[in-house]
Amino acid sequence: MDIILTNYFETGAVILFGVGFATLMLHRNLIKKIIGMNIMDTAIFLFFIAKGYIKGKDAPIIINSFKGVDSYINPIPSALMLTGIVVAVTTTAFALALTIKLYNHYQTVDLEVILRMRGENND
Amino acid sequence: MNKDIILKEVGKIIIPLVQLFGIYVIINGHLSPGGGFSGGTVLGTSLIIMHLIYGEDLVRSIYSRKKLLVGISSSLIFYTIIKGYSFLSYELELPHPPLGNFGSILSAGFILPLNIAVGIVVACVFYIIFSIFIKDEV
Amino acid sequence: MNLEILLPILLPLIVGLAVGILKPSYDKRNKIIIATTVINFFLVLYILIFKTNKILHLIKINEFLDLYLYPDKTGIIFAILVSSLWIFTTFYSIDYMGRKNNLSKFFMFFLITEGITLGIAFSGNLITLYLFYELLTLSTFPLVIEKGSELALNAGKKYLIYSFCGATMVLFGVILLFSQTQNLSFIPGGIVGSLVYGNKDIFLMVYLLLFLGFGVKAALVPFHSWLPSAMVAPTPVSSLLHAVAVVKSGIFALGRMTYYVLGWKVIEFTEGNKYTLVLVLLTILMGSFLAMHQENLKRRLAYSTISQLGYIMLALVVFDSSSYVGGMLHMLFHATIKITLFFCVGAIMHYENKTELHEIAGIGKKMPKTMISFTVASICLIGIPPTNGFVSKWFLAIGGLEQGSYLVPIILLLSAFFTAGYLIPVISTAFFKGNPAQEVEISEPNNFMLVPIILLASINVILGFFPNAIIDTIQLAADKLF
Amino acid sequence: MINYIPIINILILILFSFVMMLIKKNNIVKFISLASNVFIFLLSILLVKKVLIEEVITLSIGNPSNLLGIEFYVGKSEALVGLVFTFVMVMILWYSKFNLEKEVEENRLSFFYILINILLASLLGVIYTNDLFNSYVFIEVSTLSACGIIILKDKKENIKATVKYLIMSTIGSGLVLMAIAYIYSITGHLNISNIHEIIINNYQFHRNAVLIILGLFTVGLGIKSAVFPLHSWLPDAHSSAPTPASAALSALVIKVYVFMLMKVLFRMFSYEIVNSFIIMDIILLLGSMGMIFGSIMAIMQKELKRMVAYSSVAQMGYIVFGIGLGTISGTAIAIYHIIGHAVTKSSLFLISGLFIKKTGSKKIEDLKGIGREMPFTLGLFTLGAFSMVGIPILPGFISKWYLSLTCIEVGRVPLILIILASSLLNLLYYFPIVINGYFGNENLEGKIYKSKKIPFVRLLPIFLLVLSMIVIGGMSYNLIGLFSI
Repeated sequence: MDIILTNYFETGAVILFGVGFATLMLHRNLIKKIIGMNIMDTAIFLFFIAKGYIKGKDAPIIINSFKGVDSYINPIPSALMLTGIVVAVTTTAFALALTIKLYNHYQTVDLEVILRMRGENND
Repeated sequence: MNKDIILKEVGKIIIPLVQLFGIYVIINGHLSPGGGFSGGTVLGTSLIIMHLIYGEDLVRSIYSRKKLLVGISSSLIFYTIIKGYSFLSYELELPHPPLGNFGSILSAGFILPLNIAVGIVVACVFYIIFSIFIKDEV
Repeated sequence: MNLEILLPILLPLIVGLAVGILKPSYDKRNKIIIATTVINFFLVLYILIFKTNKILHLIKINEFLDLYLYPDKTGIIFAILVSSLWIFTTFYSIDYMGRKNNLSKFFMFFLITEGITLGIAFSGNLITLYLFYELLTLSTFPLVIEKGSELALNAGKKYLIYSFCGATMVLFGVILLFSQTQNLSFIPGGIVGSLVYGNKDIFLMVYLLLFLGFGVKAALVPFHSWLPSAMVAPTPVSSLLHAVAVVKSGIFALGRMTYYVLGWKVIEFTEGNKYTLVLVLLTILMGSFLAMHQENLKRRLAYSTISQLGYIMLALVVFDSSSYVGGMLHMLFHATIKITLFFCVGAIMHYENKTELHEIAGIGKKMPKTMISFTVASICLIGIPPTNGFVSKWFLAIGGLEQGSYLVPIILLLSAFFTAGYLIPVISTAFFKGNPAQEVEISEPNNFMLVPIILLASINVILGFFPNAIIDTIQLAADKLF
Repeated sequence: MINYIPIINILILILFSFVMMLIKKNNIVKFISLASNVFIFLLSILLVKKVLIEEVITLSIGNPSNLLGIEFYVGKSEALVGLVFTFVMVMILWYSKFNLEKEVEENRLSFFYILINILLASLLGVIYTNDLFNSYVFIEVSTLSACGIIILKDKKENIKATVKYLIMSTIGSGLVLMAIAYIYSITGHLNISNIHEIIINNYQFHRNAVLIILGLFTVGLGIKSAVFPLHSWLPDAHSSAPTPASAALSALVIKVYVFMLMKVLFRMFSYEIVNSFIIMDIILLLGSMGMIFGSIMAIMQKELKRMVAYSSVAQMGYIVFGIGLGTISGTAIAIYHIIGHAVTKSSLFLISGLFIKKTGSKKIEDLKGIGREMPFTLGLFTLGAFSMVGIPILPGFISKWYLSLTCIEVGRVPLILIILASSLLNLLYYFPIVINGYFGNENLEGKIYKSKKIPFVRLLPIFLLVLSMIVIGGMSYNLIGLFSI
């Protein structure tokens, strides 16, 4: 039980991941799905960066002098998360563009209604 | 018409400042936090503000869609060539740009030009996405 | 490098494709086809004399997918049977099919099927046999649905589904076998030998799977219903395929499997033949019993084929040298007899377009020669002493007796009685029914059809009197096995 | 220099795609894309030759000394799979030179070629990399470019299919990223071989963490590679995309994620670690369900492209089945089936594209009697169908054969029934097309078709694909000997 208490970052991230995943899967509204997707991605970024954090060390920025290797936290996860953020942004932008196109065609953003409209012959 | 006079005046002062700050962030990306992505977003937002304040035609005259596209693809090509060169250079012992002394701007070998290229790309892409969403011709 | 073995398989394939693509004119095409089948017959004879027991590797992809041809004694006997009967059928079908337009596609597949059946005869291991076995289904399918009518298409689909289910069962058996023996080639006496003591039930499963798989093509009872429904095909197709090529290749594959892959000692050890014996006896009885009630002549002959195939399969289930000889003999004789019967029925259908039993009342006067050869052939089939049917049934009965089981001879006699039951009515309606007084002019089929019919009928009788030549060659092959 | 080919491949593809962005005229764009792909194909032939001599090429990008750089690990199977993928892509592009105008408007044509180049670059990236996060980035790039290609036709059903595909694959990649995060938290490395060394000796202490990682990876990559229960996006996406795109999608894109799953399962976690978890039985179950239900759903389809799409779900079942067996020979056959199926499925899709162009309708009923109009194309289709059904010498049969042999080896004999049953089911939906195409009189009369006869030069790419299928079938023994992860 104490594992959960000590690294509370990771538990927070996992809970957030669960929330994001649920919204993405369960909600019928496309916008809510995209929001859920973003929550999920941020949760993963939190989990990753929390892995890199070492208590009592400061950020890996050299202000004026290099204070030796062990005085900084592990920079790799935060560097990776840069790319992760970019990927999340692009996917969200693409999904939003799609929602707008769907809205123009179907006048609704509700995915179930759209999928059920398979019957009428689309051109 | 005159209701947005305040906006125009303030815009005249602020937009150059924002763009300057964006360029600053890109340039010493390898020294202080920031770099290509964040600097590019700052530049992109400055374009968006200009679009909002002065209307779409002014921005289109300076940064037409074609010019933006050419900007993106050329900086991307530049980026790929440099990156490819740096990947292969270790194997074939090609000359490396000087690493330069620590802390100065021209110091981190390839990283500076790469940052600039990335900055331009991100700025242009940001503006294009915004303009597409605004004009709804998705 | 003995490439000549490949010739009889390749020649019909190439000529068939040429006929199919170039679409030659009516008489040019006939000449080509007759020439190919005759040349093919001589090629097979050439192989019999020079090339027996020689190996020719086609493709060696990997240790299991190694296709090679190995014509041994039984293979060549089957090949001679196939190629000789193919000549007769070519003459017959040229006249029967007449001058319809798109026949080049029909004759293309007709020749290709001959090549593939010879491929089955010469294949050296189980995987080559399986390949040709699958190709046979694909090449006979267009022949079955030649008419193109809805009925033909359904019959074709049924035939396709049955054969592919059979082929899958065979594949399952072959995989299981390969996993045990790592070798699939045909060796007299079987390649399994001592392996069977370890895992008896796997080999039992292999034997049952292979038997049922090949049995589908050999019209074993549970899977026989595609044969009568395939009668919708034109007569040369149904006579050639369902009397000689398709079903006999099923039987031939079964023979290969029992005596050259598993070996009869292994099957006896796994008591597999107890279950299959029941199936075979059921086939014999069911086939002849159902044939009695068929109104349509061709369907009657189809059911008779099923029961006669049961006879031949008896040789593959009762492990005794004389029953093996009897089975092989019956395979040859049944082919010649059944093809004559089909030709006569075909002649009646073609010229009088009568197919039902009650329609052919009094036809004996109109087509005396055809009906006489029909009677001669049916006498051979029933097995009255001087004819060849009797010789093979005699060996089968002795084989059954030597195994000490009285069941086999009894079933043989009972089913001979049933055979008479469904053939005599045809002869009687043909000759004695109908008003005797009415004067009728004789309208025999032209000699393209008549010559093969009479020739085959006479062959049957001659074989009945002097069967020793064939018996000795088969005895030679049998001694190697037992 | 040669062992830098993987990076050069990817760089050239990306470079040319950006160059194509600048050019306006379409036929120059077409020429560039074809030229770049042919050049990549030649390079990968060189790579395969080099790899056959030396067992494995590992090259780290950036200075080789540090531990952090991304590493490319090109073994025999990666090189061969890369070669086949480039070959198939060259054929698809050659096909699309003629038949793409009808399906995609003029101004969007250059986008198609740009996206295809980026897609191929990311696919090759996923195959070659040995670094987890780098593979995640390539997976994302390939998903986005695939979505871009599907949306090109800009019709209603395309947008619907793309939305579905995008959402499903974001879920997938979210799970994959979470799995990478977990592995990083346990081992602190991102390089597959380093992780391997660490995981081997202390996976017993983190048993449930490893189980979570395996589960996340299987489900994440499973969604993206359309494994059976998670495949619902595939039929809409593949049937609505333009034909060359759907050929590329179903022949190449979904294979790459399964290949990644294999690398994760067998190279990162070794065989005995993975077999000690229940994940292998689940994968086996997924594979066999995919084989059966994929084919059943394909039988029920009315439209040609949807049917071929469902049949690729069934074939994915075979590959996943191969993985689920959990032995070295099982993975070797899975890779062989990836190659065999890539070639067969792309030729089938391209041919169905020709059929649809010829008859003007997507329905299968309208294909009756097409044999008279296009006998040669239907002949190629029949060959493809034969390989799917499993006529000997063709790759379909060989992978079925070896799969069942491994089943016996592993001691799961009843599974062979599933393999054979699914190949029978394949028969039920491929052969009616062939039969109604060639035979049946009432099918053949009164058939008037719109477009004129197709010149043979247009069929050359498909002909070469079918030819290579037979070659792959022929050389199967030494091919399977080479594959191993």
